Amino acid sequence: MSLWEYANPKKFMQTSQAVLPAIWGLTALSMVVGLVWGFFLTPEAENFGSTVKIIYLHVPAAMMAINAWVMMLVASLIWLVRRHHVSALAARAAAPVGLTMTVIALVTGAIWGEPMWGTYWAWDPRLTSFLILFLFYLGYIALWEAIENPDAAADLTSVLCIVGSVFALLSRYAVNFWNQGLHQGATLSMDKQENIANVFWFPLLVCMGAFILLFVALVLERTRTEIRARRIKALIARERMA
Amino acid sequence: MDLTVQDLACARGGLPVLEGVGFTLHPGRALMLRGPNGIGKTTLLRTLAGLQPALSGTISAPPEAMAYAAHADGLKATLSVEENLRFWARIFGQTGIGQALDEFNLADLAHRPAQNLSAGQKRRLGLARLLVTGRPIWVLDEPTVSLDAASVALFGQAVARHLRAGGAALIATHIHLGFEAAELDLTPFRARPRAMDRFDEAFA
Amino acid sequence: MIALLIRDLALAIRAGGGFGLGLAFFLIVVVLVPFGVGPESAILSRIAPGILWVGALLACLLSLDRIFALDFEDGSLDLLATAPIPLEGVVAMKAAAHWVTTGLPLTLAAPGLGLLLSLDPAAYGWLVLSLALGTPALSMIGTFGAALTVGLKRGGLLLSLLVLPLYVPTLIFGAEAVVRGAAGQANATPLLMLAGITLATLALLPFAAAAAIRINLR
Amino acid sequence: MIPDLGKYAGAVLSSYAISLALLVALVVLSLWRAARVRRQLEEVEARRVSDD
Repeated sequence: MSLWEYANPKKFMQTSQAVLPAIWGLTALSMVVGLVWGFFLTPEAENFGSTVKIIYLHVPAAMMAINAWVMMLVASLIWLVRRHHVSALAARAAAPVGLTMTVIALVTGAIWGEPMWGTYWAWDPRLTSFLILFLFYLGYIALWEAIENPDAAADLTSVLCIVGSVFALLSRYAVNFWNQGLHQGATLSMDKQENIANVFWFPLLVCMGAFILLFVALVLERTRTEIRARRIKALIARERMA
Repeated sequence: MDLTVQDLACARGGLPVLEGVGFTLHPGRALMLRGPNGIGKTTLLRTLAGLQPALSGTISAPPEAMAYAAHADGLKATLSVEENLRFWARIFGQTGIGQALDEFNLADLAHRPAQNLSAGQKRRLGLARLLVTGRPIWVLDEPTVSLDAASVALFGQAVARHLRAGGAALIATHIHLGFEAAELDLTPFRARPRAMDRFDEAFA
Repeated sequence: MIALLIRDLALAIRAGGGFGLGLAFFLIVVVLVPFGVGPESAILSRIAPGILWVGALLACLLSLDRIFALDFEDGSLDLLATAPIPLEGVVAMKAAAHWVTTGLPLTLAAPGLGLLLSLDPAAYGWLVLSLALGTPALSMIGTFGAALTVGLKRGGLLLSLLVLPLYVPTLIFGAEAVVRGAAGQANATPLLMLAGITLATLALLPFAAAAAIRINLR
Repeated sequence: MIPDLGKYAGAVLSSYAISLALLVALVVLSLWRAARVRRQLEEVEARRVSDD
């Protein structure tokens, strides 16, 4: 059996129905464990005081904001190349989740920035990049909403997603060039785990896992909704024709 | 130079509207498409013109043989008759527009801006535009909308002249244009609703 | 294809609005800024490069929705899509016509408006150079956005939302080139990036825009 | 119960409050729309069966 069979709407509905309860359960469990661990059971950090606790929301949300866009890019490419409807609808389903993650990353970043840098907003490269990502999400969602023909909407948003990805990378470079910024370097990102003490790192790992699970659960749930909405549309059109 | 269509199915807005359409159009002939509103005449013509993909079936025609026209003429109000024609001639790789001007009785109006033409004159200009494409098969969608009886007659004569010259025409229209033409009623080709017991079939 | 460019330019000239609209808007933005930030020439001189670039960008944005809308309404776009010239070429010519009617006049008018904002004398050359390098990218990106929204009834606002984030890199490098040039710093990097963006968009976006138009005409 | 957050209590608590509110809103909206669309689909399917 090939992996592509899961791109068949019926197969997708069956499989997702079977696994969703487990994923929702794991999401709730890991979210509670991660956030309780992070909020109640970790010490204050030397330079940050208690604000270090914001990391358990800020970093996973920022990570998922970017990963959601990457997932949409992959799904768009699959739709354009292999014309699997589930793929296009999954990209549509992921966009509002990515948008919410972007907003959380921006808001927690701003709240954290006030005590650390003395300002809620600075045109720091990372913050600016997330603001631009926010605009990309808005445009992508608005384009989906504006087009009536579902296949045309899937095609056009896919093209926008691909072109937008290139420009998002370019913006990242441009923004870096434009302002070197105050933001923590990679100390707060996953690839440099040696820079962060284990006492903070382990709950952070749990939180990142929880956010990934939450993303998967939401995208599966929302994709199911999109597939159902598509079927309603087709059935109603059929009624009208008969 | 035949246009042959076999077992064609086409969709509008992602939903199949016509299926099993088949006909052959020979040079010198015209085919009138009939059928109630919403049956899919426009969809069929746009599919034939290559503006949208067919769901299934084959369309065989010589390459770049079809000139498509909906009731919008693609004319620019601020350009003169001659400029409009010359533009489309150049886009379609043709050179002369003199013949088109003469045949459609537009020579006297050549320097008048298109916005100052009457409805009938505009239609003649639209047809002259079909002529300067140099393409033999005219694909016309409701070409007589907003024309009075005299203009319709003039239009019919123009198409008849094109047919005598070895061209062909596929026309979606409700009225008689005053020349012999085969008719194709699309009603029997309405796409039958398919069983939709599985989620797959929600997607055309 | 040249015929298409010539036609679009002729239409822009005869319709009147083509050249004038963008320029007038640019002038309005630049005239309004001093009323907003105050008349001190030191402040104006510091923000002039950014204001001029933002003004040029907004003036470009203003006329984007007309790139394909008129041709879509009167059926020309259907005919162009069935014509023997490639749709990618049509898109490139549309972008070229947009640049000649907006980007080019904006570039030429920018030094005059720079006077109003007490632009640093050393910056004039860089301003014209950066606009000349950058505005073709603005036109091409905008043409892509117009192609995405061509069939939509209220595409204007959506078009601005789609195009705005795509304009960010061009704006950053353009304004940065002028600022650094005026301050006597090395500005080869932003200028090269600006030229690179323009070349890359001209090479690649016509394909994306033509694909979008084909989808929209279906 | 709540750990001593010191002078940054406001920042930490508001971060958690806003983030959790956004996440809960997203989940609730998604599930609510899922339920609504499922109900609509059931209605349409039921209508279809009675037609046939």
